[in-house]
Amino acid sequence: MKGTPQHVIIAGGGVAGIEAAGTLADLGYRVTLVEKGDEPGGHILQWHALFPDRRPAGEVKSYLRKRIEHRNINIITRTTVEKIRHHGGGVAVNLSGGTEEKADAVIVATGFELFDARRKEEYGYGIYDNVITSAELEEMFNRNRIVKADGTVPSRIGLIHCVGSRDEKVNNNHCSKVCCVTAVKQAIEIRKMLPSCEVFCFYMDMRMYGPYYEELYREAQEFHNVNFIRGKVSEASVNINNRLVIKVEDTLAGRPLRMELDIMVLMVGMEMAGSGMKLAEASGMKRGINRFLETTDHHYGNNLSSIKGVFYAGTCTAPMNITDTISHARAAVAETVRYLNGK
Amino acid sequence: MNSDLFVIPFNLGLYFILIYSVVRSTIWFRNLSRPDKLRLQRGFFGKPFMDSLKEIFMESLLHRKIFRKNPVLGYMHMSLAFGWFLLIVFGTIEADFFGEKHLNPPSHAIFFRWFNPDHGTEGLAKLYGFWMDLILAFILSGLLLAMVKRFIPGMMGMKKTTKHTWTDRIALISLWLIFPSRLMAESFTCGAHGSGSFLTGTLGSALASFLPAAEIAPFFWWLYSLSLGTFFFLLPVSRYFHIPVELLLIFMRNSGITTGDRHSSYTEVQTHACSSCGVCISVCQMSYAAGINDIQSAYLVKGLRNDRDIAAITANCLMCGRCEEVCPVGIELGPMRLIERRQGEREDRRLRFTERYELTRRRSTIEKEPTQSYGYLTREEPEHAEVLFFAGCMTHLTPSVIVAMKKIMESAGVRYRFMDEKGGVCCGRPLMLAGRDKEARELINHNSDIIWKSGARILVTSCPICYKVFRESYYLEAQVMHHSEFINLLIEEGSLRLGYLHRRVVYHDPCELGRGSGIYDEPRAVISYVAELQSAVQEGSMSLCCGGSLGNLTLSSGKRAVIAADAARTLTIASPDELITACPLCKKTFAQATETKVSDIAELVAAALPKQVASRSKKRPARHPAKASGNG
Amino acid sequence: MKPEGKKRIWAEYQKEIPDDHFFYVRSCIRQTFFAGSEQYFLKILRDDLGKDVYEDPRHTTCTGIGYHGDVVPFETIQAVVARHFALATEAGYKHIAISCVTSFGIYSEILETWKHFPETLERTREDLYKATGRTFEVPETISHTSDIIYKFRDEIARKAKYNLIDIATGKPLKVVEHIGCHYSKMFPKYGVGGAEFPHVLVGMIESWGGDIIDYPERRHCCGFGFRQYLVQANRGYSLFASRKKFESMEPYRPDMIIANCPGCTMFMDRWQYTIKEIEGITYGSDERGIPVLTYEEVAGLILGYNPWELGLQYHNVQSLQLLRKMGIKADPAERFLAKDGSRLPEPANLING
Amino acid sequence: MSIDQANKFGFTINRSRLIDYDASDRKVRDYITAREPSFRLCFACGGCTAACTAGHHTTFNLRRMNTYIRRGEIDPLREEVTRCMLCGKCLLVCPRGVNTRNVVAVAAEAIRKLDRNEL
Repeated sequence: MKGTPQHVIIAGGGVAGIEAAGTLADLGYRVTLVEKGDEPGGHILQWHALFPDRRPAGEVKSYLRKRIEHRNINIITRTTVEKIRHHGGGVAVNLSGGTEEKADAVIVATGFELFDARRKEEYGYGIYDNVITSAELEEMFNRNRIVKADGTVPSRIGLIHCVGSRDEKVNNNHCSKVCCVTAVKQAIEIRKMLPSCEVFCFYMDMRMYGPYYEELYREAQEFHNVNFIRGKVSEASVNINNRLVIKVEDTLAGRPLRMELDIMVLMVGMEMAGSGMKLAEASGMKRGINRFLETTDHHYGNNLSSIKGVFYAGTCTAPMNITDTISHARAAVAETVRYLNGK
Repeated sequence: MNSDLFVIPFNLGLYFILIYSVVRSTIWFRNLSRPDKLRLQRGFFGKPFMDSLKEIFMESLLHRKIFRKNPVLGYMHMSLAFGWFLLIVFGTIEADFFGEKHLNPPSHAIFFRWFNPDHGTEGLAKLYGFWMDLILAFILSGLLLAMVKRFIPGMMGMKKTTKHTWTDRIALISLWLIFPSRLMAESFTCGAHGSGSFLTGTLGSALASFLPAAEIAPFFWWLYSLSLGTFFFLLPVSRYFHIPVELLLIFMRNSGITTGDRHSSYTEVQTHACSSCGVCISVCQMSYAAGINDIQSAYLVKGLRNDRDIAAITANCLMCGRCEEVCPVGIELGPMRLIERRQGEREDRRLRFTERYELTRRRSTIEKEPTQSYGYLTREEPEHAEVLFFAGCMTHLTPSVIVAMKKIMESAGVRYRFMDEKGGVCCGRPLMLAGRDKEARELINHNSDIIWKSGARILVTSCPICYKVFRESYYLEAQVMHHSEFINLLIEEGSLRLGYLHRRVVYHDPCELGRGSGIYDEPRAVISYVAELQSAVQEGSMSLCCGGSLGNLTLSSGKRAVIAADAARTLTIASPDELITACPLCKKTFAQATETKVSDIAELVAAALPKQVASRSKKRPARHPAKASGNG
Repeated sequence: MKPEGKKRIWAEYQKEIPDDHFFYVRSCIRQTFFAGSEQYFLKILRDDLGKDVYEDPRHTTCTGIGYHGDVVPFETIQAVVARHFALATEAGYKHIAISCVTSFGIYSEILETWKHFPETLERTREDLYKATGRTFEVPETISHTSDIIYKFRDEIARKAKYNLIDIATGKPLKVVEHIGCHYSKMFPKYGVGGAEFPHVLVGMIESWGGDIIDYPERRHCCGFGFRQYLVQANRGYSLFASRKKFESMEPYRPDMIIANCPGCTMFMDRWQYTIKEIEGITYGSDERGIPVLTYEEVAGLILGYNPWELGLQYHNVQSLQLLRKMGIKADPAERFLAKDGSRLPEPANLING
Repeated sequence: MSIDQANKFGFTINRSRLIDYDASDRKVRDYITAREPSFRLCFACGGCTAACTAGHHTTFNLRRMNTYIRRGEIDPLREEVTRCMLCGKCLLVCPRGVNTRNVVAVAAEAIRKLDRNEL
């Protein structure tokens, strides 16, 4: 590269955005990373430990932090990219707050949002005291304290898979991929913290698709005595002791099952982020029927948008885990560089 | 003579053990079943008695079997047993011949030197004294070895020895003290009197040279008598009780008594005849391959003897039969274990009378005890067949074996019916191995019905597990053959034209076929006919178990894999092209444990068939292999 | 329980309930079994609230029982309902007030069908015209009669002579609310508060001073189910479903059940007797049964109408304790008096009679 | 309930098909898990049931039986467990290395003890 380095704007400072920024900066490009939150990091900031090996999330967090400590990277926080449009030979973006930024290319990494569990009304999230989400359980791990709303220690916890995923009733037919293994990871962590607490996973299919995920599942059964019941929980209510009562079909027994729980954890799935949706709307980026950004080809063009100079990285295109997100971000950089070199 | 009082412990012990033995034997005899009583009575006046004497001499005294297996161990046992025997026999002769009177109480023979301190300084007596010292030296050399074995088991080629109870320990100490104390007692007495031969005389004079021998001697005579007395008293409650009981066992066995399928006097005699030698532990694959060291037959027998809860021990055994093969006492360890596996047999027996009464009363209120029940099976009307082929449950998981058998039988023009082609009913052997004979009987009846109705002359099975139970527990007109036997028959008859495969193979004897049913030669004959058969490190009656055995109820898949890997390693040590077995279970187990190709004998033979099988078999008229079945 | 969570859901499921001018369509079984409920619904609306409710004697059954019993095809039931709409159109009414939850479900289903498949609406217009020569306008709103009482619950509360309060202790009565399945489970947006946490009866109970019981089997069907009940051999299912609910609510010691569906009221009341006969179990405190009331009856009680005029005595489970608790003076001896003062035969097998 | 009462209405109250986890008893499960820890490893693939010799003739279903054990549903288990022939074919199929044959054997033992009030 000669002269002034080319400039790439990255919309979204989560795992994908950070990895793309770091890689581009290493390659000598000037990067502007636009993050809507107070600091870059994304969802992982709330996480305590990561599957499949239950390593502390802090290890990956510090990797990501170091990744953007680079003089080529300019970070703008508390800002969103509102619109991307062509400008001369390059692109220009409108930022919230009314400013405009010009660049040679844009990588969209607006990521995902967790499904709003209140939309599954029958589970009573936001109504019953002890219905929480997987993200809230993770916060409990962070505080090293798993307790019911009244401060007492639970003796039975149920983890409900596929909340907001694979569910036409909430307009999500897609699988969020990571919830199954997250549930198994969290189940083990609960069992380790509270050995006398029974843990049940209610699943439709166990989608242990990644390396060492199936091993984790086996470990949960073999060494942690985590129980697995195949069936989607239909509804929850509370009984006179303020214990949750759930109904599910034990599909392996072919019979309905009722069980009391102290805490019900909803394994909330991934949805296209609202900010990303607005950006797509404003900029004319296509979205698939799953509402994630549609790439030009899901086999060999899965970082490419139909707009010249705009590339996609990470979970704005589909649910994925951290490993895949990082790979996807690096691939987005490769596509971007190829485009910039051809300019 | 006041100082003669020291004989009292010995006398008490001796009379105690004699009376005890008589009483115990009487009880055992009374508890025998009527047929067994008759067997024993007949045996007492016939050849079995002579056979038993011979066996007692060869095994209980000379320990021939152990000697063959392990000469040092054999010498140790022989020196102690045979040496002591000689000491008693020649001691008694010495006392009767050289003593004051010609019929003496046993104590006079045992303590001869005390009563005759000056004896044996010249002539025949001197020569005899030399002989007696030689016997004592013989025993002491064995004792030395025993001590070495006790503290350094590895030196004797022994891997493990069973753990001792405290009575065992005291008995052991008293046993160990007997001969050294006799040596010291005789030496001091000889030293004081200037008598004794090369051992007692030499040691005696040496000791007397600096010690007051006459004063010290009584102390050792007391010790000698006390250790004998203690040993006799502890004998019934220690592991050494096996010494007298073994004599009884030999006699019972030679009279034709067998273990059968329930607890009896005979199982009790066998229980007490076990010397806890630990040979069964050394050969156990569960021990040396899988590191499980608390379930071996020695522990089973010990648990039975001490009336412990042995449910876990009972279930956790491959039932391969290797221990029974090497048991120097000849205890029927397999059947003994099976008896213990029968539901509730043992747990009820352990209860006190009042508890048992209470239990029976409570249980009588339970309407239905859950037992296996196969009322759902429907009667079948099979077509007539000369030869009936029963693949067996496991063989259905190795379809290549079925295909091979079909090819072989078609090639030989055998008219057969495939009894369980669409899935059959289990033969019943696995249930028996789980201790559920009553339920097994239901399945046996079901299958027997089909076999009888088919009118088959030969029943061929591919599964050694089925084979064993067909032969032993089915009442059939048809001759039962394992497919290796059947293929051998077809080859001998000339109905099978086979080529020669230029492969070096090793053969693994399946437990149920080899040790279980005695079929060693036929498979080898078949294999040698089509390929080069290497010999295995451990084969025939000492062949290894693949680890997959249905005999074990509780062994984990991980441990099974370890045993399989170890066995496969041993079998393939000479790098054969192929590991051949004759059991679908062995095949599947080994297939996971070795890189070497694992095949069933039928597959090997099928590979040696000429290519155009189908067309030839059609042209040939059907043969009747049943004609040739007389030679089976 | 977080009340704000429920309020959020209730806010999401608000439907338009008109203020006045209702075309009333009645229920087959409510007018038969709980005649007082229907009568007092009209009376309260007209006399206490001053509303205009139009009844047309030519109005018929909606044939919902036949429809759910698989004997009336969907085309037919659309035509029957269209005829009701025609009557309303002819009378100049645009808001339908439906007394029956089954009918309400059918009206909802038909309106949704017409909305998504306009050709079915055209076909129905044609069918109706060919059969009767009538034409109709699709009504602007449909309301279940409980929706209407819900709308005016606070006005009723302001006029209340009694409250859902135990006058002896001053504590609210513990009330189980039961919503008919077809009220909102099929189309949550047609019900006040949706399907999971319906507000329609809860709102009334809260306004009138009672305490709601949210018990585990709250959502469960009463067991009516046409095919279950109509075939005698299937009634065991029906009975089983009711018992499941009773067992689930029993630990809360409820003072009464309020239902908004004629069938539910009927079955939750009658099955208590049947269960008593078959299993010897009587629910409720002191084994006096749990009174099952219609919301119209409860509104009538609140407004001070005579319980025997409301028809409370025609329930299998009698409400004497409940009335005492609320402080309503009603002479049990007058329960079965005819208008001329003569004694009517007393029903057998009353619970807590 | 007497026959008279059943006749009175022409119907009775249906029996519940519900597995009420809090009302059932998992002593049998605990007994089995303690003696055959590999039982935990079952992930209900049904390989055992597909291979089952007895299952060829009757409704015996080891996969479902495992579920009953886990849920504490003893009545159906009591029936199921009697149908197995203990042939051990399932052992060779199980992808998780569950000692399936022993699960049945121990389950039968546990039920016998349960019925005798000895569990």
